[in-house]
Formats: sequence, C-alpha cells, structure tokens
Amino acid sequence: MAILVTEQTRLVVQGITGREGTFHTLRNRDYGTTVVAGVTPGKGGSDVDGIPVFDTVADAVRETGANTSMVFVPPRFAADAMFEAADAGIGLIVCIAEGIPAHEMLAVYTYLRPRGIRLLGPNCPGALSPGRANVGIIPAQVFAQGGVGLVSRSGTLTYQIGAELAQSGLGNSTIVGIGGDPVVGTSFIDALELFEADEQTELIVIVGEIGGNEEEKAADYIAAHVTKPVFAYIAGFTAPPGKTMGHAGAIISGSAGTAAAKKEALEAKGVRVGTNPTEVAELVTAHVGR
Amino acid sequence: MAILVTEQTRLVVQGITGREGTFHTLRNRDYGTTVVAGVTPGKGGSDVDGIPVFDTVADAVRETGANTSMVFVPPRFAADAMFEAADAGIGLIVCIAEGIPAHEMLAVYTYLRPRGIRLLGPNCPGALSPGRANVGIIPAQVFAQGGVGLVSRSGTLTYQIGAELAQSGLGNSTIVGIGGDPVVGTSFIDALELFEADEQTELIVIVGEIGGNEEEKAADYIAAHVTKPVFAYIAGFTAPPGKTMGHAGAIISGSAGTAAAKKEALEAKGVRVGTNPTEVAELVTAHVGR
Amino acid sequence: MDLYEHQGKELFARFGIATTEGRVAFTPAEARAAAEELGGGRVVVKAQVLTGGRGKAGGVKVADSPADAEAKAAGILGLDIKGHITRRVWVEKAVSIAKEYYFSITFDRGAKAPLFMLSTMGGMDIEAVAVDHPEALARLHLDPAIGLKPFFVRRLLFAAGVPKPEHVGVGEIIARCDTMFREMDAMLLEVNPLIITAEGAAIAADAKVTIDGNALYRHADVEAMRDAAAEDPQERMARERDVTYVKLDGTVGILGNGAGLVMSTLDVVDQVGGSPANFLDVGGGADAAKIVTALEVILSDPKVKAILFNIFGGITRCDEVAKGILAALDQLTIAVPIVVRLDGTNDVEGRRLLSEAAPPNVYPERTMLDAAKRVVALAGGR
Amino acid sequence: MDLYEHQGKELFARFGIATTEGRVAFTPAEARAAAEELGGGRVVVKAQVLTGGRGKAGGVKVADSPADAEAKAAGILGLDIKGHITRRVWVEKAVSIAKEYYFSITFDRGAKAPLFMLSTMGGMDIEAVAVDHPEALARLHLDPAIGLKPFFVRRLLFAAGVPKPEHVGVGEIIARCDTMFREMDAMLLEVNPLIITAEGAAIAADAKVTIDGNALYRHADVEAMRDAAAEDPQERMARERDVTYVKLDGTVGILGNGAGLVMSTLDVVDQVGGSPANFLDVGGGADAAKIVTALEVILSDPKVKAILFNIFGGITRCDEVAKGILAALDQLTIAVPIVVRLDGTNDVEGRRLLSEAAPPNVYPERTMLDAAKRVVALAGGR
Repeated sequence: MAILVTEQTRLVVQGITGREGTFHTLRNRDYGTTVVAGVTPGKGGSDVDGIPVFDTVADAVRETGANTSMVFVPPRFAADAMFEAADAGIGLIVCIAEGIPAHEMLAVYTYLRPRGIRLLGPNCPGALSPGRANVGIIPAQVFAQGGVGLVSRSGTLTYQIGAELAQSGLGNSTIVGIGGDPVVGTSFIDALELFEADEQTELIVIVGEIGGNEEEKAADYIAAHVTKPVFAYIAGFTAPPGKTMGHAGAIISGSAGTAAAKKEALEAKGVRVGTNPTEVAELVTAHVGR
Repeated sequence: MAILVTEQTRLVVQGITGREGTFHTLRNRDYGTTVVAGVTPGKGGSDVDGIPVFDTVADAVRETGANTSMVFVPPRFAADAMFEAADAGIGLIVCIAEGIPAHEMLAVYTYLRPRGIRLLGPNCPGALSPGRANVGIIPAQVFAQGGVGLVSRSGTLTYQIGAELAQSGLGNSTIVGIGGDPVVGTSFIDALELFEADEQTELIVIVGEIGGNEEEKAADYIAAHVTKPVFAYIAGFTAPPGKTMGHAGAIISGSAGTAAAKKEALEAKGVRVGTNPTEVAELVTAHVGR
Repeated sequence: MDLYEHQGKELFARFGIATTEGRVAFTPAEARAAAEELGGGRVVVKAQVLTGGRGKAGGVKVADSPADAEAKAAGILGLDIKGHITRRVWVEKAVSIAKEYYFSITFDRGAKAPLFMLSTMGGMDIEAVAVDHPEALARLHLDPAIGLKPFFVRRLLFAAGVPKPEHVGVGEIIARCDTMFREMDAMLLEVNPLIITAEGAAIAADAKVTIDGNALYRHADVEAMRDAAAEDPQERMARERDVTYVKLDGTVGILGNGAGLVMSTLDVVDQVGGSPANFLDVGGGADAAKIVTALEVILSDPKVKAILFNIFGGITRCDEVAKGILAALDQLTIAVPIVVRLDGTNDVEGRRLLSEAAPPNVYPERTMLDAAKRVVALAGGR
Repeated sequence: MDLYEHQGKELFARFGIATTEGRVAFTPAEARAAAEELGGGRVVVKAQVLTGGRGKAGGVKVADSPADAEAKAAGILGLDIKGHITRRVWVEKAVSIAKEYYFSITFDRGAKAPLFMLSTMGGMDIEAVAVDHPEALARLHLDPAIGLKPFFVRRLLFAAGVPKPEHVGVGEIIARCDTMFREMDAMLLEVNPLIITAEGAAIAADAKVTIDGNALYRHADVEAMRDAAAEDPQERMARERDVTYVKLDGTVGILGNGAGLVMSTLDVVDQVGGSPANFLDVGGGADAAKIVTALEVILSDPKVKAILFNIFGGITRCDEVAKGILAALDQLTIAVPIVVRLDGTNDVEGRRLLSEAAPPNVYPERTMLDAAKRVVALAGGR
C-alpha cells in the first residue's frame, strides 16, 4: 500500500503560484497525485491550470478536503505556513523549503510532535510512492513500483541510489526524503516503523551521511523492532573532520558521527552497509536474487 | 477500583513545608495515602514527620517513584510548580492552590493536555477514593466507600452533597473536585469518562453551578457515551443575572449559563436534577432503593 | 477589573495600538482645557462609565469648540447611565470616519483559548450582528500553543472580508492587541468601533478592557487605575478585606466557605421562604480574624435581620470559624441573631467551642436545611 | 557563524548578562589606550581567534599597566594559534577570581531541544570533566514547549551543586543567556569560565557564540560582525555567491547538487584513486548563472586539474546546468577538462544541449561511477 503518500492523498500546495511551486505542483499532478488546491494569500478565487487557489489553508481544507500539504514558500514564511497547515487540520506536511532558521523549526516540531501531525522535511525532496502519488521534487521517472522502502537524509543522493536499484530491476514502495536540517519532522525511526508495518515493503534501504547520530539510533531501533531486511549506505567516508559539508546534518567532530562509526554501528545490528551507491545496489540485488 | 487516586498513588507534595502543606499532607497520610516525598527548594535532605523532602520534583521522582503531585504553593509559584511536576514525569497533578492568573493556567493546560498528563484543579479540593487514598483537602470522615461517583466544580458543596448521601447510607467510589476557575485541567466529561470505565462506580452524581457551559457539554456527552445512571445538582437558581458570585466560574449574563438552563439541558438528556442538596440525595436514594 | 475607556486607551498607546488622542476631564472647565490642548478643533466628549449603552443615554456628544466642549461636558457629567453616575469624561479629537469595524479578544473558558472576533459591521450592538448577520462576524479561536502567527491574522481578515488595502493597518491592531491581551493578563479586550478613516488608516476608537483580578499583583499600574469612588461601599470593603461579597435585596445575611456552597445556601434559604441579603464567600482556610471582618461587611447592610453561617470545612477549620464568631461577638455590637452550621474539618472542636461559650443570640444547627429554616424564622420570613 | 569573544560579550552586555568590561584593539598602541580607558589598572590581554586553546598557545596574558598591556599585545598580535593568525586582542579589566564554573547552551539536534550544561569545575577543558567527573557536569534538556521556567534553573543549579548563595547570580546569567540564545538564533552559547568573584558575584568571563546562518537575515548587526579578512578567500567567495564550498587538498574539482550526493561523489572519486580538491554544493534549483559562479570558485584553486559535474536533478533542472556550463565556457577561460554527468529532471534536454554544442574539453558520462573514473584519469590520478 506504500506509506505517507498514496491514492488517498489529497494535496494542497502552499505557495502554488510561485515559479517553483507551480512547476512541481503540475509535475506532481501529471504523475497522478490528487492535487486538490493551492494557497496564496490574496489570490483566493483564482486557479493554477484548473487547480483552485484559496487565501488560507483552512479554506482549502473546508472546500476540498485536502489532507496533505506541500510547503513551497520562501524560508522566512515557511514556519508560519506549517503552523497554518497544522491548525487547519492537515495530517501530513511536506516541507520542501530550505534555509529555515533552526529555532523556528524547533517551535514547529515541538508543536506538531505531541499532536501526531506528520512533517516531512524541511529541506527535503518529499515522498514518492511509484505508481500511486508523488509529493515533492523527486524525479519520478527514475523509480519503478516495487518492494524496496527507501529513506534518506539526502535528496539527490536518494535519486542516485534509486537509479542504481532501478538499473538492477528493483522497484520501490515509497521513497522518503527526510531532509538534512538540524530539526526535521520525520526521523529514520519514524520511517522504519511505517515501512515495517507496510505490506508492500519487503526490504528497506536507509541512506545516511556523516554527522549527528540518527543512523546509530536507527540501528538500535532496527535490532529491536524491524523484522524486514535492512540495507544502508552512508556518505562522507572521505570528509575531513571538523568541516561543515553543506547542510547542517553533515558536521563531524572527532570520531563520533563519522561514516566509519555509523557503518560499524549499523553492521553490529545486522544491517549490510555499502560504501558507494553501486555497492549498496549490488548488496540488495544479491539478497533478492538469493 | 475508583479513579484518579487509589492504592497505586505515590504522592509527592510540592510546598510540603508550608503551614497548610504540612497540615493536609499529614492528614492525607493518616488517611492511608502513600505519601512518598515532599519538595521545597533549598530544604532537600530534611524531612516532614519522616517524609523525605527534596529540592526538585525530578529528585523526588527519581528517589521515590512518585507518580502523583499535590501542589500547595502560593499562587504566583503554582504554574511553575505544575510545569516542574509535568517535566519530571508526574502523571497526575492535583493543584489545590487558588488565585492563579488565568493566562498562566492557560499555558499550563495547553502544555499538559496533548501530552496526556492529568491535572485536577487549580482551586480544587482534590480527589478522595474512600478507603483507598485521599489527595487534597476533602474532609474524609464525611464519606464512605461505595458505588457513587461524585464530580463537582465546587469544593465545599461537594462535601455537602457527600454528607447528604452518607446520611442516606450511600458511599462513594471517588469524589472529584474539578475546581471552579476559568481554566481547569479536568472537565466533567473527563471525569464522566473515567467513572463510566470504572467497575466500582455504579452511578454518577455531577454537581454544577451557574456560569459557563460545562454542564451543557456534559449533558451531550452523557447522552452519547454514558450508560450508568447520572444525577445532577446545580447551584445558583436564585443568583441575580450579571453578578459575579465568587469564583470566575459563577458568572451569568442573560439566560445562557443559568441554573434553570443547565437543569433543562441535563434533564433533556435523561439526567435527574435536584434543586438542593437534600433533593439530589433523595433522588439517588430513591433510584437505588428501587 | 473593568477599565474605563480612557484607561484602556492609555494601555493601547503603551502597546503601540493606533487610537484616538484625548484627555480625561472631571469638570466642564477641564473639558474645555482638554479641547484647547487638543488644538481647539472639533472634539468628541464621552461619558466614562463601566457600562454599555452610553450613546443612547446621551453620554457621547460632538463639540465644535473648546467652549462647546465645556457645555457638552456640563451636560454629560452627573448623567445617570444604567445606574452608573458619570463622574469623568474623555475628550478626544474627532476623526473622519469612513467605516466602522468591530474587533475583540475574549478569554474563552469553554474553549480554553482566546476567541478573536472581527466584523466589518461595527459601531453597533455586536450581539445583534451575531444574530442577524452571523456570516459578517468572523470568529476564530487562537491555539495558545501556536500563538499569534501571521496566518492567523490573515485568516481573520479574509474571513471578515476586510478589503486587502486595509489588511496591514487592521492586522497591526490585531497583533498588538494580542500582545497587550497576554502581557496585561486581560480577560476581555474590545474595540468597537475600530474606525477606518477617510484616508484608509485603522484606529481603535473605543476601548473596553477587563483585567484578570488574580494577576493584578504584577500590574500595579492597573491596580492604581481602580476608581474606588465608583464602587459599592460594602463591596469595596469586602474586596479590601479579601472576601467575595455581592449585595442582594433581602434580609438574611449569608456567610459560607466556597462559592458553590454559598450559592446553594442562597437557593435553600429562598426555597424555605427567606430572602438572601447577600452572597459572602470567606474563601478557603479563613482564620478567626477574617470571620470577624466578614461579619463586619454583612452588618454594614442595615437590612440584615438575621445571619446564617454555613460552613463545611475542608481547608477551612471549623474551630477557627467558631473562634471568629466568638471574637466578633466580643469586638462588634451584633444585634441580630446568628444561626451557625459547622461541618467538616475540626467540626467537633468548633461546635464544642461554641457550646461552651454559649453566647446568647447564637443558634447552632446540624444540617444546612435546618439552619436555613431557623434563620428564615428568625428573620421573620421574606 | 562563529563570533569572537569580544563580539559575544557585546551581545552579553546587550542582554544584561554580567560580563567583563573591556575594549577590542587591533594594534599594541590601541591596547595601551584601551588599558588606559579601563582605568590604568591591571588588565588581561586576550587573543581573538575563532579556535580554542589560545591560553596554552600564549594568547592570554595579564598586564599590570597600560605600557605592559601594549607590550603584551605586541607579543600576542600576529601569533599563530592552530592556523589562525591573531589580528585583534580584547583588553579587559582583571577581576578577582574565587571560583571558575562552566555554563553552556547547545542546540541539540538529536534531542530536538536546547541542552544546558553547568559545572562548578570550569575554566578547564570541559570534555575532560565530562569524561573524568561526569557527576560534576549537570546536563539538562529544556523542553521548548515549556520554555525556561524558574524550576528548570533550580534543577540545573541543584544538580551542579552550586552553593545556595550563588543561585541568584548564576541563575540570572542562565536565564538571560536563554533569552539571548533564542532571540539571537544561537546554536551555541558557551561561558567558560563563568567566574565567581571574591565578593560572590557571577560574571561571564569568556564568550563562545555561534549564530544560525539561516537566521542572519534578521540579525544585520551580527552579519556586520563578520570578519571577512579571516576567512579563506575561496570560501568567502562561495559564501557571497551562496554556494557551499569546502576546500580540500586534492586535484579533482567537484561540483554537485545536494550535500549528500556531493559527499558521495567525494567518496567515489577517492575509491577510484582520485583526490578531491573541494566539496561544492550548488544547492537546489541552481540556474545557469549560479553554475558559472560555482565554476569560478572551483577554478580559483590553482591545484585543480580536472572538474567533475555530478548532477541528479530534482528541483535542479539539468537543462539549466547545461546552459550554465556552456555560459561558463563562454565567459571564463577554462583550461582544465570537465566531466559532466546529468541525470534527473530535464536530463534529456540538458544532454542534448551539451552534445549539440559539443564544446572541446567537456566529457559527458552517463553514470556517477564512470564519471568518477574518467575525471580521475583526466586529472592524472592522486
């Protein structure tokens, strides 16, 4: 049945009338996603290629039954947009916007979490369930429907892994980009829990990178709660210590948080880890071919 | 098994070394309540008649396994005390303190509610499960163990009703004083839900008063969710409109919120309503004697 | 605690909420001086009373000159508006009114959230608007865990149908009122009308503000605004002595602990044929001194013919109450009979104290109903 | 963005956090003048560098007079501390030190909460304290939904074993640091040592502050504190052009979209025998102009012998990247070969643009692995 985004998704796009917002909304709709509304304050009553635009998310939810929001507004308005979506009763918020101040995201996260409202991102590529729905910026043509659940902190690296898997003839249940910011709404563990419960998903690939300890926590969770086979790829083996590599996720200092330490932690819990995208695809293919 | 306070209660008292705090703590312990700790910042390491005192609730929870807190601090420190209890992992907070600013209580309520932490009060007499535990200031000698669940917005009026029931030979599962402030942690509906699920409780008496619409909401809830017989008493039939009578709970303006309107709303849902304490006791007795 | 319009506007100015410029005046001469200070042009003279409906009662007048302001103030000062005597007026610069909106924030105890209401149909009775044109009154609860964010202001503005060019000005008032509502511990903040001037500016042209009494300890400036002269003398005495007292019209003085029990006592006294003279709640944990004080408040009403003490002790101890009664009999001249019902915490000791002292004119009863019957008999019925 | 001690203390003063009084100086003469302005008494001259360990490196000296301060500053200015050249010193009044504590607030991304740490064993390497005396380092996460309340400060003070008489002074610093941490969008705020003077006062005697780069748009004052002169010239150029660039030691220039993909590209280049010259992430949705800019940054490193473009388009469109490459070839003098791998959004169009233009020195490849092998071959191995 896939996770997060499916045939049940009814999408509202916040920031639909912006250049990127329009482009990706229409791509998502072309893929088959049920896009029911857009929101741009002051443009209520207009439409984007037939998709009705509302002044507020509350209006969009009331009029169209939207249950999922994609946030495509500039970073300084993104926290407000997420609060608006949550307050309007949206159950899953997918925040593509990047560059949101960490303290603002902390406030958003702290609000959403105890209320059971799901957030993917920010600074994430969204989620794609091949053949069902695509919410975000993941290039869908790379992926085919199948049994591999893929979850990643990195956007483009996810596409790379997906492409390698596709070349090996493997499809995906859902591809989830959780984002690489200091505060993201969905963790590896959250995604693992969903994949474990999802019938379509037969095995899981997690794509991590240096910095933080999310991969280590995922390893513990896998040992305790996941029965399906899990594979992993970690980026950043050659990153020098003490340097910030791109997003805040990729800070290493000392040995903790290094790619080698993460690989070790995962392998200690029975997760097979590849050291480059090709290798992880080979590991998965070998397993499936058994 | 009674509700809220039982043999499982392990009580910590915040403000135990104050005059009232000490008096009622020892009365609660004398009744049989398991009082495991007290908290007064700066008095950690001392004791009150053998009850160990800690500097922080976190220390008390760690050292004694306290699961319930009674707040007996002056009103301007009470919100801080409730946040401290919640942050330390306490599951039920009973706030006796009165005079807490409404906006502070709103902040406390807003924090506790989505996290499932129960709060009784503020400005409430606490909860008493006869024969099991007493947390608060309810005079226990008035009440006997039995099958009547009693929930009230008013403290002393509860004692009055309880005494009338006792004179008729009826005992209680639990007596719950929810408090009469603008923002209280537990509503009639919350208490009704607990009593409905409680095996010991055979029938329920709610004691309301003029102001607000909690009784009306309770009436709707009873019709939809409560299978046990419910009786009610409402105070304030002779209160003149537009006057504030005591606690902020008792404000009436126009017809809404009057005792007569509440009586009508409850009776429309099959709740029998007495117009004075003696009459409600007679109604209950007549029902049980059937 | 309710504030006068001019006090509310003083707070508005402090929080940067656009409002009218004016001066308070207690005499016609002060009103003239105020009009002069305001430039000598057209002003509005407004009665300052803690009730509504002053416009219909003739409490709001436009004056074209300082001399006219003096004359209009002379007509308004002393005016009885629904039982409130006008003792002060607010003299403010007249502004050009293009439209009148309504805005308020209420502390909604039922929803446990502030309720924001905005309408483009302001200036009139908003309850009538709510009934006749419910779609014209936007009502939104603010989730306190989120707080006021731009989206919330937008929702309110769009829902009320405020034209886009006015969003900035009206939105600014909404946001600043929210800050004031929280920081001043307000229970109500109402702006009716919120004026849109001919130039398109938004201005809070009236102010109705209520501050939480429990929070006054941290708002000494607001406490200082209290107009003790306008209070009922007995209710002021009660407030100063920290008991809750409401004066009623009957002959039976009633004292109890806890608002619910006292209300119930009023009902029972009424049901057995008496008429309550007051509601008096001594609160929880009253000591002897407070009982004395409370009796003084009740006795200050000359209509009281008998008094009923109805105490069910929880945090209040009956022995303390008994001591208070005995002390009051000692310190005060009490000519009326007192019926006493003591139950709950330390009741045995309390009853013992009373029966040992056995003062004349004090009648102990064991139940609330019996006590009510006795006191009504002593007061001589209704 | 990391702040110098003196900048951090400027913010401390703004938020009312008790700190030392001092002046920044860029020359020995300015240091002398600073010491004179501070009263002419004993001062401490401290190197201002964005790294730790300056004490051991001789970057902190006590001076007994303005003349001595000048001499000490002369010795410190120009000092190389872990690769950072000292270009400014902070001259502050010496204070009597009775005890040295440690305090910090860290934005803990794992816990999704600020982490407060307090220890009475300050002044030294706190990581050593954490290892050798873990009980001496109180660590508490603040629940952001509650915010800093008095109980939290008490927990921290009691847990760290701060003596009761110091609770007010240290507690005040903790509370004000929390305000600054939030209002300034700090990711780290460290005070080591937090000094207790002989008189019992608490003073923040050092300041290590990092501000969230994503929030700098609302802190123009902090942005203005940036010491562009101390930055690596290429990294500065990259920052100003809004691409993420980290200089490394190798010969293969690497450009990609997305931090994860670029890191992965470094790994693969390394695995096939190459050595990356840099990490460069053009971010999401880069247009042609940004590609030109990013190439300029890479080419400013003379060690680069070949460049690898590894693009997997999502929000980034491959046709825009191709246009950028062609524009760069047009505008810049590019002597090194460029290997280009385009995949994802609009990849067909992107590849078509490149193959139609068919510029010399540009080598298209279809897979990441092939592209890595090709660029390493072109760069001549490690």
